[in-house]
Amino acid sequence: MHTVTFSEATLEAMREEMRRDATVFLMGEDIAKQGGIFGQFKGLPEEFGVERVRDTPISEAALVGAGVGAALTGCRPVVDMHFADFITCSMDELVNQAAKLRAMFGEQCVVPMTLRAPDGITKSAGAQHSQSLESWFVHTPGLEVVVPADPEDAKGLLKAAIRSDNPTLYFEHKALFPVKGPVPDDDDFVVPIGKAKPMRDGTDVTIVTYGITVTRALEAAALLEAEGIEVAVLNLRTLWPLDYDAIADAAARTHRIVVAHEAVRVGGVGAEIAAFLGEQCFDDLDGPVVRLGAAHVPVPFAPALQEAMYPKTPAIADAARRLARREL
Amino acid sequence: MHTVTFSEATLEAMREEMRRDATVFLMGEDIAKQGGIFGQFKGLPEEFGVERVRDTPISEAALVGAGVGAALTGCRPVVDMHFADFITCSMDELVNQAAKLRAMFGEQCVVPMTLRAPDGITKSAGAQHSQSLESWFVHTPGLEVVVPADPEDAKGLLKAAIRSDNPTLYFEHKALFPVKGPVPDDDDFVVPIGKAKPMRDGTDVTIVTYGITVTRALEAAALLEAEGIEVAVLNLRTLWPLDYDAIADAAARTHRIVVAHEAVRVGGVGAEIAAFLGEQCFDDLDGPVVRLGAAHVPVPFAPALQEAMYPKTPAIADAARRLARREL
Amino acid sequence: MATTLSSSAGPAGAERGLGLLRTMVRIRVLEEGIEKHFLAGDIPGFAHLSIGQEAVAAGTCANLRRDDAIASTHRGHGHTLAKGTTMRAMVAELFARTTGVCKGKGGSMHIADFSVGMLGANGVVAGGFGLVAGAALSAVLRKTDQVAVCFFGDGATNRGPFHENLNLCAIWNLPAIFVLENNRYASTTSTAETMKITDVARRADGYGMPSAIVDGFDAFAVFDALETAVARARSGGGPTFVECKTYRARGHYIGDPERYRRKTEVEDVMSTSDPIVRMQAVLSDELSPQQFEHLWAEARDEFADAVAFARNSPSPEQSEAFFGVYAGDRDPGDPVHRIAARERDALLPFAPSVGTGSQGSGH
Amino acid sequence: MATTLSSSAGPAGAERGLGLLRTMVRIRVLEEGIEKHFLAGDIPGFAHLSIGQEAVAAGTCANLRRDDAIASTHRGHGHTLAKGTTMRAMVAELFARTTGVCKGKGGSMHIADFSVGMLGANGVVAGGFGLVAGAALSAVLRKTDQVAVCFFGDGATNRGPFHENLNLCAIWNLPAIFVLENNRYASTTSTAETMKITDVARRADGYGMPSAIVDGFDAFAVFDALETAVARARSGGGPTFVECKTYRARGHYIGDPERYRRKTEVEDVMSTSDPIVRMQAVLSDELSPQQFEHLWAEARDEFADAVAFARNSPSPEQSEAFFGVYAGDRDPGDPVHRIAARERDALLPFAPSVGTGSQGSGH
Ligand SMILES: Cc1ncc(C[n+]2csc(CCOP(=O)(O)OP(=O)(O)O)c2C)c(N)n1
Ligand SMILES: Cc1ncc(C[n+]2csc(CCOP(=O)(O)OP(=O)(O)O)c2C)c(N)n1
Ligand SMILES: [Mg+2]
Ligand SMILES: [Mg+2]
Repeated sequence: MHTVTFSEATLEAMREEMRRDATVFLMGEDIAKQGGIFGQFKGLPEEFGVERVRDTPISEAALVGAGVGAALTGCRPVVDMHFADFITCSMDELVNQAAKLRAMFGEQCVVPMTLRAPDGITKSAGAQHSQSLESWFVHTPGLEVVVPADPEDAKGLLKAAIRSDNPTLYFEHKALFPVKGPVPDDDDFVVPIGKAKPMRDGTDVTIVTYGITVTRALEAAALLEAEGIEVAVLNLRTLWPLDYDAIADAAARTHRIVVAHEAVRVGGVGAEIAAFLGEQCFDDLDGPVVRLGAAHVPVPFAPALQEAMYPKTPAIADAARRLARREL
Repeated sequence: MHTVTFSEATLEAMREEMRRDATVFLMGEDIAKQGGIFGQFKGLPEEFGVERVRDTPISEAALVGAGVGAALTGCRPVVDMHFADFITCSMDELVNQAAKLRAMFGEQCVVPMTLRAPDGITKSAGAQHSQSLESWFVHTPGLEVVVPADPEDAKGLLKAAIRSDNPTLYFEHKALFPVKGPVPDDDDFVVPIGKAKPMRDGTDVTIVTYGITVTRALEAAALLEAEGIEVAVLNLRTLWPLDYDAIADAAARTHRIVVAHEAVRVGGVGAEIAAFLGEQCFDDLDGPVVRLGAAHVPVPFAPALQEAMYPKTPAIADAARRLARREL
Repeated sequence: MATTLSSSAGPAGAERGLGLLRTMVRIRVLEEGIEKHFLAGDIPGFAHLSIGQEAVAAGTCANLRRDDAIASTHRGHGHTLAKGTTMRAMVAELFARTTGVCKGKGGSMHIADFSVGMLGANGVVAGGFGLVAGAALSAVLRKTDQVAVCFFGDGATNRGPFHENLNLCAIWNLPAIFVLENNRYASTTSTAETMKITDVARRADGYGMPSAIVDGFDAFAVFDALETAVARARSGGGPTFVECKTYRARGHYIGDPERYRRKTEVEDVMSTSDPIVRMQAVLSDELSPQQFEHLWAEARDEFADAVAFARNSPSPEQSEAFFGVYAGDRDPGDPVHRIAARERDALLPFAPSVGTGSQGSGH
Repeated sequence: MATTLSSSAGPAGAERGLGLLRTMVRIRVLEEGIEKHFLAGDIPGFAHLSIGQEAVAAGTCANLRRDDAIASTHRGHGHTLAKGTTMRAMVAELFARTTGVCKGKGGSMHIADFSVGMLGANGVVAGGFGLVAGAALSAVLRKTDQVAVCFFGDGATNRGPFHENLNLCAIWNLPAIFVLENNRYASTTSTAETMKITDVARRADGYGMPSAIVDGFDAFAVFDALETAVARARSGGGPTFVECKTYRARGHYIGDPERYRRKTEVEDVMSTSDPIVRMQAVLSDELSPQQFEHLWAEARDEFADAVAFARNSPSPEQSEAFFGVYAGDRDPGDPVHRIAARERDALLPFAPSVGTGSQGSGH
């Protein structure tokens, strides 16, 4: 194990995979010259050259489209979306091409493309630079969706995404980049796509979550431990294919579930999880599945407003506490 | 009341609203010269002229973008997306502009734009012409989403969408266009956005659904009636704002709920409904909320495959039957 | 872009002409057959014919190697056949059979054949630009001398991806070739309504990309323009834009009422410009009427054989609907397989049995 | 596009010059102030300065009526001020106060002022093209003689919406004007890397749209080009493309390390081209140094007043976060209000109290 920031963990993943496989390349806007907005590309052009680490024009549709074309013809492109919000500018390429080609073409091809998409709410970036859009893509057959919660996930999931033969969306929360944590030393360490990770055990409630909200859930669990409430935290890591077995297992063990994320609550991934629990684990549940997510509003600019409209540690702790105390 | 096809009902709505309000106009690809793929624009250019019924280049991003611009400056544009699948080509304009501008700009403006989007599975149109994408937009704050189930809905919801000061997505199932049904004669008949419509009562189970699946649910209910099972059917009509009260009411009355739609089941609108029920109506539920939706695959071309991967009357009837018989 | 010596000259030219003619005749026979079988209900979905435009497919693909890539459009039968896909694999696909090149999952609008570098027809207008830019980029990164060709219509040139990808190919000097089939219409809408310019090739100037405008009814002219463009791309000289002036002699889709143009317009164009008639005229000194007839007969036999093959092929098992999406989904150990199997188990019991006949109709 | 008589000539020209200079000075003072307050932590979010580019905003907006529309970019302070928004309303917005023109919900990247036809800065590069096409279409449909102007950068011209909307405006002959601020960079990336052409105006040819290329440091030159373009648009003559050659004298955002260019490059350009210095030189026969100084002092006072106004204004109530999205959401009878109120009730009890200071930093 060694300790690195989330940003460095992604860099390690890129470096190792680019060394390992000459068909891996990276393209995006403003990634080469200053190392990326979050330092997440530092040193890559120096090591791999500007042929394999490409600054591009502002042409998101072309980047993803060309990513698909390169993936169809023997390369493993990693396309940086700059901000996840701009996936909207290449939605057709992602949804109608990347996701569908293998199925439509009768399995003649694979589309081993990775899309890196810095997302989430931070620093009053405003409505057009703060979204968490993963739910759309869980609903889109043909795509894989992964969301790292810490440096270990960041490295292991990025490597897994690059090695995957499926088009994979990798959502990395902007506020996580400077966060430090341990990462295994093994060059072949990958986090398997499709498997959730229990972050802590507990008998009273499980908080099912992913991405930056894992940290908030762990904080909430620590708060409640002081109150004598034992809270388990499940880090989903992958949103598609979703680890339904691990979720069902949590229901079987704690019978009470909170699902939390920073994305909009309505229609969020939490809805899929809660719906699954209500359908497949009905008899295991001793109380309602409580969903927490951002309010159904574009993220406001003013810091006071921004901080009011999505769930952080206190809201998560409150839900878990009330569920544990049978107040819900 | 008079009887018209779904397609004619939309035509009546367009005609009445265009006569009533000179700022209403329509644009889209190939709408004027042949009356639209489903005859849904027939006669409009003749009555309102090609200034207000505009054939456009194949430029979806510009159409929606210009729709937003026109809506911001005093018009009520109706933009036809040709096939709902091509919303992906104007996703940024819809999600990052139309949906957000009012909120970001501190309520200085309204965006009274209607997007018409023929959607759904029919006639082996294949993966890129068969999607039902409404779930994405329920998850997108700032948009309204309506889905007519029959000619009455078609007319009343389209008029409501055009009159609404919010950007509204109007999903019209391609297979519904030729379907006939009664429509009120009143020129000012509108279906209120945000209110569901009970289509039939029943005491054993409620099928909560919308769009073309309402017909399938009604067929299922008729089948089960013969078996002595009383099935209520709730037609949501609007998906955002969702009529949570009507859904809660159904749970309070029948305690057993099936949610069905043609969109992909995973992460579909059914997940939101089931999650809501599990959270807010936990004590009212006597059994799991059963969700039906399309399989998590791009819609295949071969008729035999296409017909296998989404729920029609038999699957819906089976779920309701088993729920009513306490087999679930 | 001028070619000094036309490829139509001399005996080599005659042989080339024969090859081009054979391809055009095969496309014509295939598409007339598709039309017939579509109307008879054998072919589900949508189908768009390229009758009148065969010279573009033939003249272009005659310059390509099997390992070069093409991306096509909703109107892709000609490109696919010209690139080397067999009629059997195509017709079986259109008939939605397991022996189809996409196992019946694609159909006319999504036909693809990776064994010959055909990256797919595309149901999204302008969907091919990105695929070609990427295939060309991939060729550079993998250090091969492959080239990638994008076929597209005039209508597609009004979409954003046209702009973004042509610029990308230009600045990166990629081995991509953009072959515009300007057939005067996008569905019901004429180019005069959708652009102020008459030569779309002018748009290439805005990317600093060289361009050529050719008579798209003349397979030799297309061949020559592509020969230059392919040579440039293969030798590292970057992309080229080739505008082929052509005409769609059939409706936009099979069943199109064609109210946007007069019948006589079609007759006028085809009476003087039919690319097959023109090529036969050019070759009439070298080939006898019997030889021409032989070409047609061969093509008709090939088509009849393909139809028989398709008819004798099975429709896919309905359980196939749930697999073949993710790379791992046939592997019982893969998480995505388990999810797919559960979906199959939930829906398959209710699947209506569907005959092999068509549910199709025009769109 | 040539203007026969420069608008800089004669006494009328001097008065015009003074007006343009005043606007440019106000923009400069505003942006230098924003820079200071951003670094001091008073302004959250991102902020992008247009220092060096003031002549474009000034020369363009001097031709516009209050009821004409503009759409701006992430670099929109100059456009907004030049179109008529008060410094108070702008600074209060940047400080995230209720008295801001967007009630503190927009900030620098999403500032808008519908009372003066300013349809918004935009956090999406190329987000303005559609808005302007639509505003221009709306003017035609509502039978007014309003025009709509789109400001955008060189980087934005590589995005699809540029292509689609310019073509749309051209074919429909809409009263739209496209004002390109070619400042040589898109963030870290120079135009030489993202396009093969040096004059982006060539792209306008591909839409059959007339264009002009002007010295974007010369407010008179911009004014003249826009005068012609606005007259054309207002009289039904259709759209015009105006490329202003200019330069961004600051980093892409406040805090940009600017490793992609040398400090001396900026100094070189600004030492000869600063649009304010140049205008002062042009006007030096007509105006005394004291008169120039007076302009600056006035602008500084205006800015100081705006900062005081902003500081004395309240931050929004946190419950405001849940409303103002849908037209009906403040109406207790509206379905969407009830949903919003429930969300407020669920989340507001846990909202951390946040000071009025900045959480901001460069991006
Ligand atoms: C993005 C998108 N918009 C609209 C359509 C519907 N559509 C299919 S083909 C077509 C016309 C295409 O015209 P052109 O590019 O000239 O090709 P042609 O049909 O003439 O071969 C249209 C509008 C589509 N398939 N994709
Ligand atoms: C669609 C989109 N892609 C990327 C970005 C990130 N971004 C913000 S400004 C910018 C550069 C814009 O360059 P240009 O259009 O030349 O305007 P300038 O900054 O020079 O004024 C980029 C890449 C964005 N905001 N939107
Ligand atoms: Mg065409
Ligand atoms: Mg720039």
